[in-house]
Formats: sequence, C-alpha cells, structure tokens
Amino acid sequence: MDNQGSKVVFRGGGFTHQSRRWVGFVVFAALLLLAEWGTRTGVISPLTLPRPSDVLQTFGELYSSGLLFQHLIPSLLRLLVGAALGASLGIGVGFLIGLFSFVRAGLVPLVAAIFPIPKIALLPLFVIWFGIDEGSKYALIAFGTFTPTVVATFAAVDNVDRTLIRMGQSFGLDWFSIVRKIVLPGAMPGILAGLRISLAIAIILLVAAEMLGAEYGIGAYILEAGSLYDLERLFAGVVILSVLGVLVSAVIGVIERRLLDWRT
Amino acid sequence: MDNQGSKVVFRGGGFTHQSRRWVGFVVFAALLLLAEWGTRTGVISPLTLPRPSDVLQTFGELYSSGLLFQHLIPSLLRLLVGAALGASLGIGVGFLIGLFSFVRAGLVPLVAAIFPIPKIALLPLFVIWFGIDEGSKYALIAFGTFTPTVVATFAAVDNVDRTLIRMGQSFGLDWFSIVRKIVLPGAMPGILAGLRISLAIAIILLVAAEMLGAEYGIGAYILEAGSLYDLERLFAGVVILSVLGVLVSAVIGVIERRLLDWRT
Amino acid sequence: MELRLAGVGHSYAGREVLRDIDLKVPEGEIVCIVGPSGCGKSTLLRMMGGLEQPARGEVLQVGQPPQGCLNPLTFIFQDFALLPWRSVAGNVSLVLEDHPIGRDEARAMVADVLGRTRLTEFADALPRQLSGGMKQRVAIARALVVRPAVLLMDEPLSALDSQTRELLMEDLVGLWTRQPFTAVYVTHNLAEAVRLGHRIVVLSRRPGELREVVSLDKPLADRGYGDADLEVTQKHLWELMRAEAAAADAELLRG
Amino acid sequence: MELRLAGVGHSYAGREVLRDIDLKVPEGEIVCIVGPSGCGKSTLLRMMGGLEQPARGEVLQVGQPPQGCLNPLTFIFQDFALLPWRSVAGNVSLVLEDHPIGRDEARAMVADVLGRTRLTEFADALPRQLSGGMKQRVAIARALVVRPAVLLMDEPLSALDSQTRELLMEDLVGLWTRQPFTAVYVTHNLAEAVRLGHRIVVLSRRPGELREVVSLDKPLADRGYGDADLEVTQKHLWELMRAEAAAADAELLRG
Amino acid sequence: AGRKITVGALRFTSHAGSFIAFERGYFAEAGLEVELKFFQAAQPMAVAIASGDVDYAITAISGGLVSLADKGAIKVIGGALSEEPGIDGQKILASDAAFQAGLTAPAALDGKSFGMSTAGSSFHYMGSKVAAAEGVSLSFKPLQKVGAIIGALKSGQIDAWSIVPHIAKPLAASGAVHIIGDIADYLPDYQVTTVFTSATNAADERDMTGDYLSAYARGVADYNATMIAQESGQAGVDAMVDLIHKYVYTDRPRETAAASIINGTMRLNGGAALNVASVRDQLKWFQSEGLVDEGITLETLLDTSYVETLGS
Ligand SMILES: Nc1ncnc2c1ncn2[C@@H]1O[C@H](COP(=O)(O)OP(=O)(O)OP(=O)(O)O)[C@@H](O)[C@H]1O
Ligand SMILES: Nc1ncnc2c1ncn2[C@@H]1O[C@H](COP(=O)(O)OP(=O)(O)OP(=O)(O)O)[C@@H](O)[C@H]1O
Ligand SMILES: [Mg+2]
Ligand SMILES: [Mg+2]
Repeated sequence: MDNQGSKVVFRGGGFTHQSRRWVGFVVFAALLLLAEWGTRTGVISPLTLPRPSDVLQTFGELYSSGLLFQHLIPSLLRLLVGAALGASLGIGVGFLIGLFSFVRAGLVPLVAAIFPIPKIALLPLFVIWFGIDEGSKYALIAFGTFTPTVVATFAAVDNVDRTLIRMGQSFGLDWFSIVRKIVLPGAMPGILAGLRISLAIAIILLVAAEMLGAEYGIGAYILEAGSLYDLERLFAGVVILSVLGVLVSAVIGVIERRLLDWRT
Repeated sequence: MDNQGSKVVFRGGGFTHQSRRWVGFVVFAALLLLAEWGTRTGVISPLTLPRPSDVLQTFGELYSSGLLFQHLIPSLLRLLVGAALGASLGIGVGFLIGLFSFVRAGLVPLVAAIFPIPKIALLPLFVIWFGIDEGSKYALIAFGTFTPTVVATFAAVDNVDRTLIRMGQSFGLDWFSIVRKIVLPGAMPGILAGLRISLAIAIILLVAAEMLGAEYGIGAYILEAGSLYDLERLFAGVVILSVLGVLVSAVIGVIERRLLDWRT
Repeated sequence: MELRLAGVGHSYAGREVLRDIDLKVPEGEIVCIVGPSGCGKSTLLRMMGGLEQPARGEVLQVGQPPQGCLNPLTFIFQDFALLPWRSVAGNVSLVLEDHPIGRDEARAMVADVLGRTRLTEFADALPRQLSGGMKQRVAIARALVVRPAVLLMDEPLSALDSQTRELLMEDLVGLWTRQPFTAVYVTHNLAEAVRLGHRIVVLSRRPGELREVVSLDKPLADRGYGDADLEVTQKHLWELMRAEAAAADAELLRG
Repeated sequence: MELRLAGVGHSYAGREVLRDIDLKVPEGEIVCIVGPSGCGKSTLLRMMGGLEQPARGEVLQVGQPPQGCLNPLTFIFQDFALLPWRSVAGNVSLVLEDHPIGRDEARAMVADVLGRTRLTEFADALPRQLSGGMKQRVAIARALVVRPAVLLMDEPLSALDSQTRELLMEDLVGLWTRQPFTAVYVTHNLAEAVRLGHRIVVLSRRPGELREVVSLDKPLADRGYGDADLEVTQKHLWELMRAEAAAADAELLRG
Repeated sequence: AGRKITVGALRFTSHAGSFIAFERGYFAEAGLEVELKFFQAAQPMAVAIASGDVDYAITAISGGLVSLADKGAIKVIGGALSEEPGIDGQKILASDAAFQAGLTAPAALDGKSFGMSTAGSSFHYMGSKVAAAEGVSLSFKPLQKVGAIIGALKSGQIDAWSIVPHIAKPLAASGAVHIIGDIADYLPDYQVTTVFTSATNAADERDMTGDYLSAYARGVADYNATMIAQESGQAGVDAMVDLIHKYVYTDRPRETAAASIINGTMRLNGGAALNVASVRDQLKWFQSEGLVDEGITLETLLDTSYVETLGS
C-alpha cells in the first residue's frame, strides 16, 4: 500500500457548454463557399441553387434601385399591424382563458380546433371577408399569430406561482390588483417566449398574406420571383425574411433582458 | 366588544379552475346554429360562409362516394412519413446540439436562420430538389417539422436536471449510459410538448405539400375546392384537417400519460 | 383580538384531514402547532386565515382588531412569497396599495418596518439578490406593515439553513419582546416550538386530532440556544411524535 | 482507504472561494464540515469526489479501496437526485448496470441494501409516491450498493423536515454501528454535526479557511436526541459561527 | 410494352387531347407507355419538366416558362389551345358592381382593376393586350389563386378579369358577374397553351417526341371532330363527355359536369400546330414588361422542327 496516495481522478465537467460564437460564422461561410464553388464548377446545376454571389448582386441591385425599401416598408407595416393585432388579441383572450373557468371551458377546444387549420387554405375566404387590400393581409397575419399567442398566454397564466396569488388574497388585495400586479408580471416570461414563436409565424405568413393582391412587399417579390423561376431574386427575398426573423428574435431577447431583469 | 365573536371571512378560492367540459360543446353548437340560422335567413351571404348543414351533406357525399378515404389515406401517409422523418431528424439534431458545444455553436444560428423561411416560398425548388412524386411532399412536411422539433429538443435537453447528470457522473456511469438513461428520459416531456406543435405544423403544411402535383389528398381537395370557390367542399376539407389536428393532439396526450406516468 | 376554533374538521375529496379541533389563541401569545407531516397543520392555519372554509365546526375571531389594523389575519409563508420583480420596499408597499393611505404615510410605514427588520439598506434590492434569511425578513416586514391582529406563520423558517434559522428566531423574539403580538406558528421543528411558543399544540397523524397542549412559562427573552429546561420539554414532545412520524411515513404508499 | 487534502484552494471566475485547506479523512470515521453559507463546503466536497478540479493543492486517496468496491468515492445529494422515471429498485440498480455484474447477483445486491434501509416493500414504488425521508433512504441505498470506500454527503438531511431528519440520523447511526464506513458529511446544522461527527471541521466565511477541528470521542450509538454534553460542543460551535453567519449575510449584496 | 413516359396534365377540358389519346390507346399504338401525372397548378408542372420528373405537358406560356427555357431546361414543341374567331373562347368579365357602374364593354376599362394570378401569367398578358388595344390603363391585382380571383370578382373588389368559357359562363349565369367581351376580338389566333418538353427530350429523343406528338394529335383530332364539328352527333358528344368526365369534375355528377365540359369547348390546334406569331408577340410583351431577360430569342423558347407552324 503506497503511503503517497494517488490523485482523485476527475470525472465531472461533461454536459456543460462553452460559448463558441465563431463556429456559427464558420459554418455559414463554409456553406456559402460550397454553394459558390458548386455552382461555378457546374457540380450544382443552376436549376438547383443560385450562385451566392449572384444573389448578393441581385440584392445590391435591389438596394441601389431603391426597390428594397419599396418592398420592405409595406411588408414591415403589415407585419407590425397584423402581429400587433393578433398578439394583443391573443394575450387578451389568453388572459381570459387563464382567469375564468367558463371562458376556458368554452374557448380552449375552439382554439385547439382552429390551430391546425392552414391559413393558405382560407385565402379565397379572406378575400371575401377582408377584401384584397391591406385588410386581408393584416387579418391573415393576425389570425396566424393569434392562436399560438393564446396558447402561450394561458399556459403562462397557469404557471404563475399559486403561492404568490394566495399571498395576495391573504393580504386582502382586490381581484384586479392581483391580476395586474401579480398575474401579469408573473406571466410575462411565458408570454414573451410565446411571442418569439408567434412572430416567427407572422413572418412565415407574410408570403401567404401577400398572395392576396399585393404589388409590393417581400412576400410579393418572392412570389413573383418564384413564378418566373428567378432563383436569384427568390433567394434574395428568402434571405431578407430570414434576417428579419433573426432580428425580431434578437429584439425580443433585448426586451426580455430589460423587462425580466428580476430573473436570476 | 362581543364575546361571541364573528366568523372569519373567506377570501381564498379565486384563480382555481373547475372542469366544465360541456361548455365547450355548447359553444361549438351555438356557433354552428348561428351560422346555420344566418345563412338560412340570408343575414350571412352565401359568399361569406357556407351553410353548416350543406357542409355536413358534402361530407356525407364524400364519405358515401368512397372519395373520403381516397383523399385521406395518401394525406395520412404523407403526414406520417414526413413528420416521422422531420421529427426523428429533429430530435437527433436537437440531441447533438444539446450534447456537444461545437454542434451547438455551428447549428443553432443556422436553425434560427432557417426557422422564419416560409416553406411555400420554396415550393418551386422542392420540385427540382425532390421531384414531383411523394418525395417532395415528404420533404416539405419533414422540413417544416424539423426546425421546431430541433428547438424543442435542445431546450428539453438543456432543461434536464443537472444534478441528475452530476449524480450519474459521480457514480462513474459512462457517457452513453448517462445520455440513454438520464438525458433521454429527462428530456422526454419537453420533446413530446414540442411534438405537439411540430405535428400541428405538419398538418398545416399538408396543404402546401399537396400544391406540388398531388391528385388525391385532403390538401389537394381543399385547393381544388378553393380554386373553384366551392365553399362547402373547402370547409369540409378544413374541418377534416381540424379534426385531424385535435386527434393528433389527443394521441400525444395519451402517449404523455403513458410514457410520463412518473410525473406528479 | 383572539381566535377560537370550535369543533373544526375538514376533508379533501372524502379523505378526512382534520377532526374535531377545539383551540383558543389568546391575545399576545404565540401558539405553536406541531405534528407529523400531512396531519393538516397547514390546512388548519389556512382556515384561521380565511383561505379555506372548514367543512365542520367554525373559526371565530373574538374582539375588535387593534386601531389602525389593515389586515387582521396576516400570513407569513414558508417560501417567502415575494414578488421577484419588485424591490424589497416594493414588496412591502404592495400590501398597502389597496388601502386609502397617502403616499407619504405609506412611505413612512414602509421605512419604519424595514428599520425594525434591519433591512433599511436593502430597500432597493431585488429578491434574487437576497439570502433566504433576508427574504424571510422581508416577508415579516410585509406582514408587520399591515399592523396585524394575529400573525399566521406556516413553517416560516423551514426553508432556511439552521444558522440563519437561529438568527431569525432571535429576531422574532426581539420583535415580540419590544411589542408583543398574537401569532400561530406551525412548525415541524420542536426546537423552534420550544423557543417561540407560549403554548405548543401537538396534533396526531392524519386525521389530525388534538393530542396535547403544552404550556411553557419561561419568558421568551430568557430562552436561549440549547437551554437545558427547554430540552426537557423538547424531549417530551419528541417522544409524543416519534412513533406518529414513523407511522405516517409508512402509511404514505398505501394512503 | 483514506482521503488527504493538501493546500487545497479554489476560485470561481477570479473570486476566491477556498483557501489553503489541509485535511485528513481517516478510515472508518465520519468527518463533518460546517461553515456559513457560501464558504465553499460543497465545492470542497465535489473536489473530494473528483467532480471538480482544485485550482491549487491536491486531493489524494491513500491506500486501496476495499475488496468489491465499485465506486470508491460515492455521493449522497441534498436533493436526493433520484430518477423520477425509475422505481426504487430501478434507481438502485442503475449504478450497477455499467459494471460487469450478473443479473442475479445485481438483484441480490439491490435486495440486500433495500433490506438494510428498510425499503424492501417499496421496491416497486416510484419516487413521487415516497416522502422526502424515504427518498433519501433510497439515495443512501443506492450509495451503499456500490460498496463505497468513502461516502460524500452534501447536506443529505437539509431538505427534510426535522422529525424525518431525526429518524434518518438514527438510521445513519445504525448503519455505521453495524458496519463502520468512512464519510465526509457537509451540513449547516450543528445538531447533526454533533450527532454524527467523529471530527467536526469548522470553515470560516468565504474564502473558506480551516477555522478549527473539534473531535468528539463519545461513541455514535451512545449519542441521543438533545444530549447535554453534546449541547456543550454545539454551543461552542455556534459561538464560533454566529458572527460569521451574520457577516456573510450582510456581505451578500455587496459581494 | 413501349417506352415509359410521364405526361403532366391539369384537370381542365383543354387537356382533353391527352385524355383521349390515353383512353383510346393512341399512345400505346405509338409505342409509348404513358403515365398521366396530375397537377393543381401550371407552374410546378413546368418545373417538373425542367427537373425531368415529367416528359411532356401542356400549359400556357408564362414568364416562368420563358425563364426555364432561358436556363436551357425546356422547349416549346407544339401548340395546344388557341383562340379562333367564331368559336367560343376566353371571356372578359366584369363584376356586378362595376357593370352597374357602366363597365359594360372593354372600352370602359380605363382606371379599372384587373385580376391575375401572378405577374407574367396569361391573365396579365391578356389584360395588357386588351388595355393596349382600347387605349386604356388598367391596374393589375396579383391574387395567386383562381379561387381568390373569383372571390374578389364576385364581391366587387376587382373590376374585371378574363377566363376560359367553362368558368366564365357559370359565373355569369349566377348573376354575380357579367361577360363584357371576347378575348378573340383582341387577340385573334392567340396561342393560349402550348405543348412543351425538356430541352434534352427535344434535342436527343427525337423519335419519342415525334411519337408523342403524333399520338397527341390523334386525340386532338378526335376532340375537334366530335366537340366542334359535331361529326358524330349528340351520341359522339355524349361519349366524349363521358370520357372527359373521368378526368375532369370527377366528383360532380355526370349531368352537372357535362354542362361544364360542353361549355369549355375550345379549338385545340390540329396536328399540334404552333402559332409562332402569337408566341413571338407574347415573348416580346414579357420582355417589354421587364419580366424576362431582354436577350432571349424565339429560338431559345421554341423548337419548331416537330410541327407545322402558323404565322411565322
Ligand atoms: N387542496 C388540497 N386538495 C386535496 N388534498 C389536500 C389539499 N391540501 C392538502 N391536502 C391533503 O391534506 C392533508 C393535510 O395537508 P396539510 O398541507 O394541511 O398537511 P401539513 O400538516 O401542513 O403537512 P406538512 O407538514 O407536510 O406541511 C395531506 O394529506 C394533503 O395531501
Ligand atoms: N460552478 C460555479 N461557478 C461559479 N461560482 C460558483 C460555482 N459553484 C459555487 N460557486 C460560488 O462559490 C461559492 C461557494 O459555493 P459552495 O456551493 O461551495 O458553498 P457552500 O458552502 O456549499 O454554500 P451553501 O451552504 O449555501 O451550500 C459561492 O459563492 C458560490 O456562489
Ligand atoms: Mg404544511
Ligand atoms: Mg452547498
């Protein structure tokens, strides 16, 4: 038996994450270079994928011709109005469901039934219901953001710590105070997490919304490029949407950090 | 001062929920009756909404002509194959992201960039990439279910109780045992919750998928009805999708109760 | 003001939890309730505070609450129940906001209780910045600010480590000595019971029945950490409960 | 087998947590570590078990682990760390599965430890059906089944109510009396330390330094609930720590 | 068995040539084992030709088709449906609201909105041509789907549209819209749809392509003889309707389907002859609108070596 002893072996440490931001950039760059190389050498047929440099050039033209903003601004407006409508209605209904047994019993099955309905199937009806002007675009985006927001909101209300509510009751706070000062801030993290998804869906629905008589808009631009089989423009449009999605998600991240700085 | 005393007033009880299943049925029935009454009396124009009884009749014809199953079976097959592909790939990639820092750094930004891309924008490309047969339909549905499943899975892996993992390490379990016996079951609730959303999205994408040269299928049926502005058939199709969504959600509920009976 | 329970009993979904409790909480005294897990201590306390309605019997408040009392029956919870998004001062002022109190007066009241609980310099801290002991001091401050007639405490110290527990007990004794309050104090911990209780009520295992009421005459301020005479009472209580506690555990799976 | 720590120190993100700890854990003895919150007790224990690498100094195991030992350094966690999806027997057998042990032998080993921890009739229960005390008994059974050379316990009783804590302490004493084991026992609770420790190591507040090592000679089996001679040691420890605990609390916000 | 080929089709009466050739075994006689592949829209069908999933198909000339030809993927090899003065053709429609407000003839279209699926579609072309001829200006509304256009027209959100007769007539019959003119008056000999295939098929599979075209032309000949010339009388029409009903309006009963099928009767180009003049005009128009590249020549789009050409 040695009296010196041996060092205790290390066996922890797995399953933790180091942050390696640069890997993400490397992966993006590698994919782009691969596509560029493939399309240049002809390994990838021009029918399959546009050349990244051509997409960039298309994007440059779009920008310098001023068309970029002509397309972007109406789309942003539609997103803004539609998502604001859908999300605020969704949060409202979600709260009602979370707070009142009767509303819950009545509306939860309805929301569950509406959720899997594809919005594009209803396009012809949206024309009749909301017209072919901005109304139907707002409505489509609002409709798409509404259901996930409702579900996220009432789950968030359900998840508010019951002991906090009981505390409020035990101090004789009135019902409305409890809702405003305890339930609302307590549900906020869940609502914001839900908004992340709802807004991604709103962006996805932009294309569907702009199927309805939109002359300008990123969705309309993509649709036209698709129908003309113009892959460069199609990809330029898709990249814009993708960047938009990443930006929206980042903005929510900032709001979360601001609004929820009380979390650990 | 009375010596009898007064009863302590009750002030608890708010914010709990009673189950009132029947209210849901009542709401559905009321909405249907309203629509029936409105369309019969002409308050609701036939352009706006079909008469519920006509939709029911259309559905009856669909069933008795045998066309229902001719449409339903290919759609179910597409859903099954597409969602199975997308979900299993998504769970796999989600696990890789959850377990390896490098994969996480490389793929998370990619997934975030892919998420807001509308699948319908890529329809023309899907034909080139995957052909017009079932391949492109499977691919579209798989693609749509993939991203949300990835996000849900790696969040679920991240949420697995670290003390359980540390426990495994402290007992010298090997890496693969920890993944299989601790991480996998621990992530299961989150994965199933994610599947609920992914499968709803799969159903929504069915319509888009069947835009690509499908003869039979609920989506194709809806599209054809839409292009002929045949509201009865459009609604019959939409109701089928909606029922499908509710059923899928119920099936996941059953699986959850089975698989996760260890939860409180 | 004092509380009186007469023949109180309760059942949840047909399972009897409490049976036939007669109890009096006299003004200015701390009554400790001890008993094995699941015997209905929390249920009993909730009934005293009006958060639950007894199925049988009644809970009465006798006499008027003191002048200026805003919430006669006030809880202190085991898990503090602080709003994580409000500062210490915000958590305390929360319970004043629904009363017609001027802004300045409210601010003065908050400052006063924060001083009494030695939290003045933490007034702007968020709960996540505080240790468990300080969080519970905030909860105590919040309870004191409404000038309660009776404090209802459900294992207020059991989420804390034993050193912090010790320090907080001294705080409570200090508060009571300066200005005696009426309190019902539910605990698992017999050491706490003998340090803080004027009377100690022992409940049997479920369905909880009154087993024994032990009175302790030694003044609170004179009781210390590990006093020999308190140890005697504590040992007596432990003998009473030991078998119950083991049996309650074994019943769990079948229950 | 015994453990030796020589000049162990550690920092997290530049903040010193432990400083210059020299310590010996002799075979067959229970060493208790007490100290104010955040002084690095858990960190120290994780280093002893190889879950963390000390920044300075070294942790040595001296001598061979006993015959048949499957996991020389074995943890028991405060929050039990049971897999909620496995039964009691499944949780125990989990830690045998990566070893080349026959199915029958494994089953016999599990049955044996469940018997020793009085859990035989709960073998098929799921964790959610158990009380806290029983959950910790399962965790103890799981630790015993690998025949550890040293048991590392991080506040194993602090998630339990005080009655259950009392019963489990008796269980531990019983287990040790029948077959002495080596253990390091981290706790906040001085009563536990004086009931279970052959030596009690007192750490200062962060950065944790060795303050004092108290030896207790009275055999474990003879120590009882609230023994007067133990109370003396406990009071002495409390005097040592009281100021540290209060100061640690106050430092929190600034730290 | 012969060579296996895939023929793309939409469930429209204008694809009757393919259905007849298939049902009556003309393809088989030409040594081709045909699989019919049905699409919901023309655009994916064009892409499917480009990807090689489909060998031959029939659709309107659109900007997308020209783009794909420009990428060297497809060729137009024959004509299918064309406008012919005297035979019922595509109609110009006005919404009821606009009609009541005076839109009773195409000349009154100035400042009105005109429905189309997408920019560069045949609707876009027809509308532009009508507007140019009448010297009026139109605003075009892209609505993607025919269903959406119908909805918008019925509810008066767009003022006008043009569409094949079998959709136009029932719409007009319902009273919600009105027929105010014929496309044939503005675009005589308009080559509405064409037969097209992949560039490789056109260049390297000359035998197969020739066989396909001749079998298709037999189907077209049957159709024109029965439905337009009525050579075999009512019995012949009934038999033909039965045949077409297998593919078109399948889920409607025979009686209602028959009306729609007969309503949809239009002239199919005999021998799959191609009106090059009309195609040239369409290509020019696409280019003038900036929808396709300026440099594309007629030769890029057409392979005129298979069928008789008109107007060149
Ligand atoms: N809202 C409720 N619905 C149903 N059963 C309940 C409810 N609240 C408590 N119970 C049950 O009633 C019994 C007594 O609960 P209570 O919380 O009053 O016990 P306790 O003495 O406070 O226990 P502990 O010491 O564990 O806090 C337990 O068996 C518990 O499971
Ligand atoms: N993984 C970590 N990363 C950074 N800091 C840590 C980490 N683990 C612990 N710390 C910090 O190190 C200090 C000591 O932590 P440790 O958990 O060892 O203390 P402790 O004595 O066990 O405290 P307690 O009595 O509260 O359990 C604390 O200030 C803690 O915040
Ligand atoms: Mg309780
Ligand atoms: Mg610790």
